[in-house]
Amino acid sequence: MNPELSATRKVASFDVFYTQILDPEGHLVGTPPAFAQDADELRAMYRLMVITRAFDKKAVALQRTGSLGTYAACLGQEAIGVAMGFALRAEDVLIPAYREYAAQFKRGVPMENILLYWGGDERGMRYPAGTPAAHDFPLSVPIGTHIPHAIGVAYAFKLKKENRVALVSFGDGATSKGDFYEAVSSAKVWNLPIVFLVSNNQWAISMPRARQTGAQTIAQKAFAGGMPGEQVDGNDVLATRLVLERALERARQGGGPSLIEAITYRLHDHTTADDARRYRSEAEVQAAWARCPIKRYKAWLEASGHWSAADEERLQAEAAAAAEAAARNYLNTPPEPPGAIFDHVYASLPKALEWQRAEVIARGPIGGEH
Amino acid sequence: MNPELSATRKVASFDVFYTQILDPEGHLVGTPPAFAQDADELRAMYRLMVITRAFDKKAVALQRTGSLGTYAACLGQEAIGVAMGFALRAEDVLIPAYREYAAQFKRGVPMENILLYWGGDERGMRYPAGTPAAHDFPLSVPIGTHIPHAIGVAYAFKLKKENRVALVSFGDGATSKGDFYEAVSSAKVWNLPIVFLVSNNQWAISMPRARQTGAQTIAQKAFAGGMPGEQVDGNDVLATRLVLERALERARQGGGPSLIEAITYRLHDHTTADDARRYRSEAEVQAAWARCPIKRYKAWLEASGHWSAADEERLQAEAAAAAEAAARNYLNTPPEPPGAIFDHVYASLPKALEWQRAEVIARGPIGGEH
Amino acid sequence: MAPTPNEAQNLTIIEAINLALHAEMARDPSVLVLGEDIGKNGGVFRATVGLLDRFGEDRVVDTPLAETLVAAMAIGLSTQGFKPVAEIQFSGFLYPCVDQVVNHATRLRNRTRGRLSCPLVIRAPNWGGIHAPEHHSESLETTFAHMPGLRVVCPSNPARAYGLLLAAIRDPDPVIFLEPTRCYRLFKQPVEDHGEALPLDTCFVEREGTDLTLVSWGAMMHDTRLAADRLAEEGIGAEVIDVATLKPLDMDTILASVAKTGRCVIVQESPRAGGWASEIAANLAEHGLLSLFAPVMRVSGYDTVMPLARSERVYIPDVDRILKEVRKVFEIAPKS
Amino acid sequence: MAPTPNEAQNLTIIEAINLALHAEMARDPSVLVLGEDIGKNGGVFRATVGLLDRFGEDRVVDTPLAETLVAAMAIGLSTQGFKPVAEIQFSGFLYPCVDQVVNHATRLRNRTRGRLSCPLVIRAPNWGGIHAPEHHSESLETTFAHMPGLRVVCPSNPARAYGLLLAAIRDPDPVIFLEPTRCYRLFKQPVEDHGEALPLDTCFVEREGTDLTLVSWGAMMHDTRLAADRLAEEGIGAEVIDVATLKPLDMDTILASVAKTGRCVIVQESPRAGGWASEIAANLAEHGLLSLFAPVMRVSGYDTVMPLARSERVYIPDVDRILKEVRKVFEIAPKS
Ligand SMILES: Cc1ncc(C[n+]2csc(CCOP(=O)(O)OP(=O)(O)O)c2C)c(N)n1
Ligand SMILES: Cc1ncc(C[n+]2csc(CCOP(=O)(O)OP(=O)(O)O)c2C)c(N)n1
Ligand SMILES: [Mg+2]
Ligand SMILES: [Mg+2]
Repeated sequence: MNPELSATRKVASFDVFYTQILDPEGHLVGTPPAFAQDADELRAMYRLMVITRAFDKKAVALQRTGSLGTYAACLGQEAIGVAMGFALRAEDVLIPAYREYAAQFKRGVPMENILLYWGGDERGMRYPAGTPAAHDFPLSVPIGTHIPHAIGVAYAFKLKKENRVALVSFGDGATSKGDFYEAVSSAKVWNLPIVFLVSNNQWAISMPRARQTGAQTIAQKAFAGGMPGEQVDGNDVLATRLVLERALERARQGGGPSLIEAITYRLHDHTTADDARRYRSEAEVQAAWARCPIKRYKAWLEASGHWSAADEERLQAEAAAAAEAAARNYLNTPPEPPGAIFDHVYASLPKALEWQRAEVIARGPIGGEH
Repeated sequence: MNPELSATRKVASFDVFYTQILDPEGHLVGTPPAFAQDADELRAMYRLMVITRAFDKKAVALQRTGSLGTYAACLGQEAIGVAMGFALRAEDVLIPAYREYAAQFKRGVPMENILLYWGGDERGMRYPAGTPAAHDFPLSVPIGTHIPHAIGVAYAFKLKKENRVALVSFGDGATSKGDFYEAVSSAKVWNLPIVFLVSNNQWAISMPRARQTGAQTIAQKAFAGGMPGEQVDGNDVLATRLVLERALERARQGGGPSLIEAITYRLHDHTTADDARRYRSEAEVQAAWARCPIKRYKAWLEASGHWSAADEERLQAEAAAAAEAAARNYLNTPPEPPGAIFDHVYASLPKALEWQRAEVIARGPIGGEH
Repeated sequence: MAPTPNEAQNLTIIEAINLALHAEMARDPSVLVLGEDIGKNGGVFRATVGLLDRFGEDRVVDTPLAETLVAAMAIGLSTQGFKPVAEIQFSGFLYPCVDQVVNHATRLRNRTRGRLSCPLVIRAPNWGGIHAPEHHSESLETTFAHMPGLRVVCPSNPARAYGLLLAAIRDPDPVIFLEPTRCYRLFKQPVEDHGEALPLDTCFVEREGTDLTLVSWGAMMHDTRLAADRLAEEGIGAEVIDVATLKPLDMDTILASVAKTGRCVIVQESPRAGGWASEIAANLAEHGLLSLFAPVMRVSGYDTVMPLARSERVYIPDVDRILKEVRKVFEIAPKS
Repeated sequence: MAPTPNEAQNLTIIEAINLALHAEMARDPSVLVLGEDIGKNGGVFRATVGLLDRFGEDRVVDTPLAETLVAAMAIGLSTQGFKPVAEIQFSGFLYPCVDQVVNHATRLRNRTRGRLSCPLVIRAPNWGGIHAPEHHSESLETTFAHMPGLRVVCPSNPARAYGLLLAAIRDPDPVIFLEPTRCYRLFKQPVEDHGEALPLDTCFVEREGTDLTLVSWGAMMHDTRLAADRLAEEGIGAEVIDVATLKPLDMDTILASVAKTGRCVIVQESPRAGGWASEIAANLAEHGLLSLFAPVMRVSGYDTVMPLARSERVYIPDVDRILKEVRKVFEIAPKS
């Protein structure tokens, strides 16, 4: 036998890269992207982050006082929603999970719509006509199930030769679901214009990231579909927007799908129905506060001369007022009439359901509550 | 700004390797594994390959003459089943798809059982007590759905501190299913003793491998779960057994799960209900015959002095006789009595079903057919 | 390959389905088909034969082997102005679509108060009787018919297959379209390619009669018709109703018939408990009780796992079993 | 944390479930629990509180977020001598388990003619009424009850929750165990930790009566009991039956009751069409017709998508709606 015989050879290789521009203290560790030339834009991004946090706080308060149902806070993850809102074009379609409120706001969803939804009113997901959000998907509660919708949406873009991208966002927990993988596995088959964006906030309710999957990074799950996968500091709004814009642009140019793992941290309980102290340490949460996306971005904006204490004061007041107004609008929205539960089950009410609707209407209001 | 700032760094890397020992002509291109020292073992492997092919031919013939239902042939893929049969230990559990008959035979399933199953008789999957197969899973028709069963089986081994491995096998098409991915994603979470074995036969009915998924290799899908993934020439029984034994051994030693993509080719129609000429060229099939696993292994055995023309003649006769006997046993198996459809729905018949069973029994035989 | 329109052809059910797909794809560029092996291979039952050559691979989409994906992709497409018609190879492989169908397809309109909607069709061969392997002979209609926001349609002859499939594709809401596998090539019927859809909210009274109402759908319609023939020979006039549009259910037609006949036997192939025959019988127990001369009998599959081929005829109802229940009815309430 | 056995404690339903899990895991080392957030977090409804500390993470298995996997893993475990009890957080997330349950859990015994089997339980909170977000208020019982080879169990009070869960875990076949979310902490009842299972094939006659049979299960039992109270005040004696073991269905008990009362109203929360009330009514239309004085009325959810919190009370039946149907029955067939 020939001792030099080598039975094994390498046939493929894959790398995962990580990008960060601003470190937790707000120091540059990478070259700022082109969009950072525009100070107004930089301030608008900051403004949206702060307004989103004010909204979040208000929503939690409404729930605590019994005026809102279960609410999923985005505390600590605002940079991702902001990056999405600014990276997307109006004509793109967003297929979101439920913690990217900043993106919804940027695309034209009034704050009170989000409150209505968590308050138990379907009208919350009827986004205003004429806004970019009007063609976006609603929040998706069954984890991961919305991800493969992006395949159909992006296929439609491709077939119609439209220059649009489907951006689908979800959490680290969602990357365990078959629905996620079936989409990842097939997106490249048709080279579809899709960006998969994972908000890896380290937790899926009480399940820490390390026990969610055997994979060292979530980004590498992209390789299962033969597409690029990369990591970004999801608490760094500059890096997240940059990486996302690149992926969207590649998709728009026919370069196909890709996956971004944005690394962040869920500073709040999972939802208002959860008590995270049961399963994670205060120390961990405190350490995560040091990496807060707003803090670092503000520090850099200030250091760059784009932001002042006076600006901050004005913005905080504006943000609180906006959240307050949204809460008022929400609380002042009368419930739908009872018969409305029949109005959108089908495009038009089937004969077989007429008596049911009549029964409900005859009965009158039952006491719709907030 | 500091022009040297580098925003991006590599955080993880993955490689896919391919192993082949015997080339299509039966020449060594790699060092033969240790088990190849044992000529009896080498001949036993060859014997099982040839017997399996004879069985396959007989089964197709039975179907063509109306004596068997739809049958899924393993023509061209025999090396994988043989490698499985020889690599597994008796105490391991096999969770198979439906083209690995050689493995079933090696583990003690009588040939007529396989015929009974495809002939529409549930008793085919009642494997004989006392054989290694007795604790194996039955064939699985709903593609990929059996794969996550391996998680539960292997978890049980781990919990009971048993030194056993779950080997789960399936096709390239199955690697598009969420069930496959949910298992891959989580196997390493518990570092379970599982080997995922893909028979990549290039086709899922009419869907060619290249359009099944965007991934360049099936092996790399392992990375989605943070486990090793490798390719092997699945028509090379030496390499396939070697790679499989290594993976089983690693799992047995606590090294955790891994995935093997065995590259082969489906020489037959998908099943007897299919006509592959509709979607693939004769030229492709002819080219694949040149890579036939039996041909190359025989050539090498002969060249190594382990096999003679006389051996071959005896074996061919023996194989044909075995298939013939199995067919006879199958055809001579009288159908179950009609009431049997109730006997294993629950461990004991619920009261609510008693009248249904009585009705069936009162009615008598309906004409069970082959 | 393209059939000539406006000329009645003698077609089987599978040919009528193929014709409807050709017709609607030609008429409406937003219609596309997707599924496993539906392109070059023309579908495992040949329902999509000729579509790839005629409409190209953009609109005739061979998908990876992933039924959840197929349903989800159809949902995505349907939100973007397309009318996807997805094929699942056998109804036993519809289960991975259930989550997508119930949690998204049937709800997107309601969830967004009409802002988005899902005009899609999922087709699958349903029921047993062709000696197929395990999981290829399932009865899925009631699993879906229980879901609000869905339509469930089960044609039982070529003309209805054609007209109902057109209706299903044109309907603005999701439709599950279950085809009778064992009747695909059982008989022919003249089918005109007139592009006219049939209504999705009305049972078909196939045959009038005053003594007994026989109700069925899908593959069991065949045996039900044969049973009615046998009864006619005996001088019993059975009214035969094809509940081709199971959901939403047109009880009016059934109740009107039972008001006339006073006797009803319902025939389904699915397991008995919780089958759609139970829904119909429950409505009779509520709205038809006073017209009933006799108990409402259900002929059905048993509450067993669908047996493999050798025993499938033990499970699937047949003319004898239908007649046996009919006899019970007339024993209790003899024809006067 | 471990409860003291053999001493009646006043418990809520969720506490009784927790107690049963503790008791059976202590008694039988082959029992293990798995699901999302059931370990440290003790389950989103706290059903598994204390199990991790007491039995360790080998037997109290926090799974990744993948319901298909949870069901499939339970199947794998159940073939290896374990008795897995899987928790799905809300029944609306059971849909991804359907394929595994119907195509494997319910069939492995039959498919192998008894060689392998699946003694497993899948638990989930079911039904609405707690103002939860979308998909957290679904009614899944009939989807599963239609499947042969399965048991479907729905307890309606603490003692039954305890005894039926023990029975479900000990049963040699797969059981879907659906718990009434909105009753989890609604009331207490003395529950003795005696380790005795309740039968899985018998309805519970909770209250005897001769005028009317009221049939329900799960969360709607609460309103059904209240309705019976109200009727009692009016001098109407309602026999109240809890069909806690929906599948296989004990019709004998219901038929015996209706034979006595001649009137029946069935109360379910799920959408009306194809719900389990229809199965019961259909059986009455077949076997009870001659005892019925009046139509069998079904009180049910509507055939709409389950509404979000603000409108859920429009959808969920209540005492008024139950009484309204009861009145119709007595209008047609007055108490003599
Ligand atoms: C299919 C499904 N299973 C379970 C749940 C309950 N649940 C809600 S959120 C959640 C965790 C989600 O984790 P992740 O995807 O990381 O998103 P995050 O909430 O952290 O943003 C779970 C288990 C659900 N909504 N859907
Ligand atoms: C869930 C499911 N979907 C569809 C089918 C129909 N079907 C049977 S085999 C097959 C292709 C399987 O391809 P692969 O996994 O590569 O295995 P192979 O047959 O090539 O060995 C399909 C689509 C099925 N059996 N199960
Ligand atoms: Mg998370
Ligand atoms: Mg294949």
